[in-house]
Amino acid sequence: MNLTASGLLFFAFAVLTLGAGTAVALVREPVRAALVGALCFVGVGLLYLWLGAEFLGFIQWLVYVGAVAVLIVFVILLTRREDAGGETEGGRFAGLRVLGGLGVALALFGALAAAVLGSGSLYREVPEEPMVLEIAALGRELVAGAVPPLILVGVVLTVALVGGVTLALVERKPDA
Amino acid sequence: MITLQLVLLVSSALFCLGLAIVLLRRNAIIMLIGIEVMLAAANLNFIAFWRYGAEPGSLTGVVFALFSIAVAAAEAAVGLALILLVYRHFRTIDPGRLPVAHD
Amino acid sequence: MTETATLFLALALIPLPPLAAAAVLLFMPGRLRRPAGAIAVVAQALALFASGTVLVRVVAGGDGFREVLNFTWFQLGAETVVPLGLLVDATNAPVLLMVSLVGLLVFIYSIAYMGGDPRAVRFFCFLSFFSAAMLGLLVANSLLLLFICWELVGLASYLLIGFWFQKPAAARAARKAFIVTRIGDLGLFLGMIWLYREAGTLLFYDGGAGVLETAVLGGLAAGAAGGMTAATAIALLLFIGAAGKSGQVPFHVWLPDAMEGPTPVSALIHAATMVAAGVFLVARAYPLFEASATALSVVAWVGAATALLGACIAVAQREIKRILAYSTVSQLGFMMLSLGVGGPVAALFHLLAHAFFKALLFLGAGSVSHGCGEEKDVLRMGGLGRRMPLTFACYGIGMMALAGFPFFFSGFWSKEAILHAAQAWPVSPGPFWIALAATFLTAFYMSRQMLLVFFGRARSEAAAQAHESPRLMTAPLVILAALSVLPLVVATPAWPWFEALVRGGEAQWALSRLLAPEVWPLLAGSILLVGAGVGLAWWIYHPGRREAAGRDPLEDRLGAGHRVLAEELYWDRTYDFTVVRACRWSGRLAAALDRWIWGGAVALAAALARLFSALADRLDRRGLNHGFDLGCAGLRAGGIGLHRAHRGQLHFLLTTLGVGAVGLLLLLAWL
Amino acid sequence: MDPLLPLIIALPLLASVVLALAPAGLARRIALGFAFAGLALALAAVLRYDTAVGGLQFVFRYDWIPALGAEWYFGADGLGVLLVLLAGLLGPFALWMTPPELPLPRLFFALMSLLQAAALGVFLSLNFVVWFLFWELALIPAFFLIKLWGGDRAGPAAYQFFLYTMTGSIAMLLAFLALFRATGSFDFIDLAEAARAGELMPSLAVGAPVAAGLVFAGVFLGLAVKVPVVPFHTWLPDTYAEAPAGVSMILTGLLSKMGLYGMLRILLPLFPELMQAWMAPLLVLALASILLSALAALAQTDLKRILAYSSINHLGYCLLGLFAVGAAAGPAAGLAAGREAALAGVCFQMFSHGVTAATLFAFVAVIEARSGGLRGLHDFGGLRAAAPMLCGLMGVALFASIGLPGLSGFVGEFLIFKGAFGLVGGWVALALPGLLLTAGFLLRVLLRVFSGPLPERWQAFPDLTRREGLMLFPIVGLMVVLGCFPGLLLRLFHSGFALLP
Repeated sequence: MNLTASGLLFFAFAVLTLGAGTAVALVREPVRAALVGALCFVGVGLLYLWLGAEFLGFIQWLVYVGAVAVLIVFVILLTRREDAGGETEGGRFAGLRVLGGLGVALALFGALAAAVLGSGSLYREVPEEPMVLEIAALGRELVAGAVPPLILVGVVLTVALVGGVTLALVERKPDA
Repeated sequence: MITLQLVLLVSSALFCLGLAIVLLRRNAIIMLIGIEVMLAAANLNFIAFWRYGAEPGSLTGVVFALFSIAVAAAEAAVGLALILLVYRHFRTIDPGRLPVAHD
Repeated sequence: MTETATLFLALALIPLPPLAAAAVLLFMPGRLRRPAGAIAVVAQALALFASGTVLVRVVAGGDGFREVLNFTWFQLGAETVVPLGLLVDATNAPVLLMVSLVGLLVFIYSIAYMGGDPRAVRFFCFLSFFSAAMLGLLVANSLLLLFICWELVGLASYLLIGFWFQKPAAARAARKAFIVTRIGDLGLFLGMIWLYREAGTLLFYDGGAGVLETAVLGGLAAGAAGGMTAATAIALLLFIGAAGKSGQVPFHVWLPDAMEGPTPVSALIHAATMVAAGVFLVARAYPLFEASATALSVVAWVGAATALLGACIAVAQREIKRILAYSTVSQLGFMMLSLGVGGPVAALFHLLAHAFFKALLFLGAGSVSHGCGEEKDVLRMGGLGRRMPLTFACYGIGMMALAGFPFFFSGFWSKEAILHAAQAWPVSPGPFWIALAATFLTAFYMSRQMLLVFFGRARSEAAAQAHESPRLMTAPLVILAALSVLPLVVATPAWPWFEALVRGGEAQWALSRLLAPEVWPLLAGSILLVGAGVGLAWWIYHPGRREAAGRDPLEDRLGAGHRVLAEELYWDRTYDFTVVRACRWSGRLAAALDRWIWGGAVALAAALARLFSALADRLDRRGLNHGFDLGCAGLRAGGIGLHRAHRGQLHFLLTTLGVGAVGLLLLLAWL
Repeated sequence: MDPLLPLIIALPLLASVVLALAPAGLARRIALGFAFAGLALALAAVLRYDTAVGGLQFVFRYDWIPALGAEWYFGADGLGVLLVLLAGLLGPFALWMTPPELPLPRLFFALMSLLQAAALGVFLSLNFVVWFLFWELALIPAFFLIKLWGGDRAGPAAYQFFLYTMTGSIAMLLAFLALFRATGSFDFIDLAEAARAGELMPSLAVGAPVAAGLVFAGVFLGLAVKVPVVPFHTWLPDTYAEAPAGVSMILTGLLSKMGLYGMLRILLPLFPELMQAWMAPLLVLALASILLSALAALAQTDLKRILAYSSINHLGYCLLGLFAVGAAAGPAAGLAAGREAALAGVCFQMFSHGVTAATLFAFVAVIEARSGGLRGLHDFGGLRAAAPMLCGLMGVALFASIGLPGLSGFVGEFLIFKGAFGLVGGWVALALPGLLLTAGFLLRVLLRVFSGPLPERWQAFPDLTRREGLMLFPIVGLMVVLGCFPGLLLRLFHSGFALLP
């Protein structure tokens, strides 16, 4: 296994992504967790870039880092309170819970890894030609075969936006 | 060289990481981040299979990922709005403390 | 335009104007009372004119003149076409003229009589509707069309009897009339569908294929079913219908009660026209009846019984209109009797003559009670002859015509013809003697009424202050009085023009026929009988007598018998005790059946189902589930413990989910 | 493939979806709009139906579950078109007469539309699976309509209605499964063909000789409960009395026709031998339906219950005609005229009764709305003085119900009696007293409610409003028109009946 520059780059991106993800699980302060979460999304975007899907990578950054992460930070700030902001990590079985969670996650990873590694058909080299995602082709693909889903996604997004705003704007009852 | 297996291992790891976030954290917002991480891992799978696929000319994987991102964004928006609402009502965003979570 | 076409145009014009008038009046605002009356009268006058044209045409047509016009009402499939038809012949043309003429006079009378009623528009609407239906009945060339109009005149009668619906008695009388005649109608209905099955058509005349034509009649008379021919069965069923409408025993009970309606209604519908529809039906379907001697005998005997019973009951009545109503019943009996004994022409002529003088008597009675403040009891009247001279004179003419005063009144000659036919009946002399008795009683009760109402002293305050009625009311009386006299010229044995018209043949003028040995003894005998009846009435009710008001001298002379007659032979009460009560009880029985038997079965099924489920439930709980429950309790305890351990249930659930996913994955890999 | 019939069925289905989403304030108007559109479609079907050709028209077929023999198979012959017209007419009528203040209007109107769609589906489907689907679909909205908007005792009535009809349906379903096992077809037309060729009975009787009888009994039970035939009728008075007015109108106008339609479409063509063999008991049931219900109506004092029994009574005449036709099934040519007349009479009577009975229920609803819920026979009197138009129009409807010539009721009764008398003679004569009793109990209504002195408390009884008149006048006018010109409807049967032997 000889590492090329591109291979090194992949490992770097993967480590960045996974590391940031681990940080999210461990950092106690929600704002920081959100920020490392954003970093994790940046890493995913880099992986997309590395795989040749530049357009998707940029979309990933725009949507996740630009919009979702900012939204999350806002919400965290909006819900911050002395008595409620912190997590209730205590309890009699807190350790058990953490162990359980970790155990499940690791077990799942083990199972997935076993499945991935056990399947010979997945042992594929990357094609020689660097693949470039043509945005024009993507556009054609979208308007040629996927118009109804596209419209639906548009509708879903709009409805979600309107719904989100409506939910967030619900007036507080005067007596509440 | 980087094989498909390797990419898939990374995405599996990312998925399990997302799961771990959801399972370990007790803050609904962070749990939401975990969910997004899991979705990103799934998207990574799509892209990987597209990249290493037999028919790179077909853009199905990319298109799917695109839609997935869009839906995930919508989900995040609604989810966050709900969290905000829940917070206003119960003054907490710990799912374990919500009265509805008990019987 | 051919002559036939003109004729049918005229024929169509007979029922249509009143129908159109009824339709217009239906939507007319209630305040336009005067225009409403005018519209109805004009429409009726048009019908009269058309009837006159048709009669002229029939008379000119001569022997056995008959024109038919058939058309399809509707059709279904290839097999069934339901035709209707119109018909003119000598049987219906004179009746058409009579109905439209009496109708017109009654309409004019009504303008004065009902002018003050707030619902006068509605009244004229119903009246016009009746007229249209009655005229339609007369021109029908199809038993089906006849039946349709038959029911419609029934409806008109129902509406008009119950016109003052606020009066419970009127509303009840209307219902009674409808139900009782409907019993007869069902007979007619069954006869009709039976005839339809046998003959395949309901047209009376259809170029040789109609039910009254020889080809079909032969078939009807030949086939026997259940001991009688189809002709007998059908004729008897039709006669049930006729008896219902014409108030024959035992269906006569509705007719006296029908006098609860306004007087013009009684005059037009329940004396002159509709009640004669039954007689007309039998006359119309006479060839069918002739095909069955049995049916004719039944008609004769029922007619005779009705003539006598009606006359008997009339003797003891006190209400002026009720006396006339029973008199109508009796006279309708005469007509039926005549039909039964083979004198359809006499019956038809009596129908016409009776229509005029009975309408006159009813309108006169209306004028009398109008004059003395709606008093109806003849025993509380008296001496009205001086105060209402015109009414008195007209009423007198009507009375003499009805009672059969000799020579100058139509009633005398028509009754004479009936008696003559009855005498000649070969089957039995019974109806003849009964008819004679009824003749005597008729003279008696009419004289009684006359004496009580117009002679002697006034026996009540209202009678003492009576006044003559307005001219619009008396004018029709005068015309009708003239009509009660005039028709006699066409139907005396000396010049049997009417018979020739209906039967065919040429009428010869021969005064000598009056003195023929088979005619004059009967003439003399019946004159004597009428004289005896009048004399008896004079003896009992002579004007000079001094009884207390409201007391009938006959009561003392007849004793218990009078009571039975005054109570109308307890006919109504018998029906109340039998038929009505039976209906009510079977209704209750059916409701109880519903509730307890059928409903009970359902309830039983439900109860059984519930019982089974309870048993199964108990078995489950006590038997099967006990062990299982123990296990479950353990599980639940464990679950509760686990639940306590995980205050954040969501995470617990998620973790479990993850475990499950791992498990599934491993399972997949292992497989 | 003609899309007309699926469109006719889909329209009310669409209406119920739209209504579920529409603002409550607009629900009535939207429902009425859809109902009038349905009426227009029904009229289009009537006008487009080619009477010269006759038979099944507008046929639409589309495979659904081939393995089960299920197929979206619609088609209409004269009878189907007639019933579509009836449904089209009663839809807007029932909605129009529903009182304006109503709880949960959206749900109400959506359920009404669903009921309408179910009835239409039953009238037009030619495949048992689809037919049965609609048949059962009708139950659900009816149940909720009765239970949620009914009178004080609506709950038990609704359950009774549901369980009763469900029992019948199950019997019918089992019978049809047996039929399917024997023949492999759920197609009414195919089955009728097989029956005509004389193959159905032998294939049914393979397992056991009684099997055919059991199948027949099962189908009959399912249909008889719906009509209903005495003694399977006890659910009906309670249900009709408790249901809200508009629902009663649809129940009596459309749902009862579903049973009769099933008898015409299934019993007669599929089981001619059994109809003939069982003629006596069937005719006894028809006579019982006519006479017992009329007698029971005499003993009622609640207007709605009287009308409910009257409904059984009038459908009894249809049964009489139907069973008479069944009794005379066979090749004898001489009976053709009688059969034709009786069948046309049954169809006409179905239509006429649908309109008349629904109108009478509408009038009772009008009276009830004015009297604050009173509808006892003895609660009123002399209403003609206060509300002449109301009483006049209701009187016309009552006389149409009595079967007075010139109104629609007469034609059907005449044709039924005429046809049936030619087929089974004496039985028909036994039914005649029913006509008298019908007049008896309906005139009792006229006497007690409309005649006599007007009580003090009803002095201000309001007459028909313009809105009510706008709907009731044309409907009552229709009774007169049909009574005078029955050919307007009967022309649909010029070419005979498609499915009948």
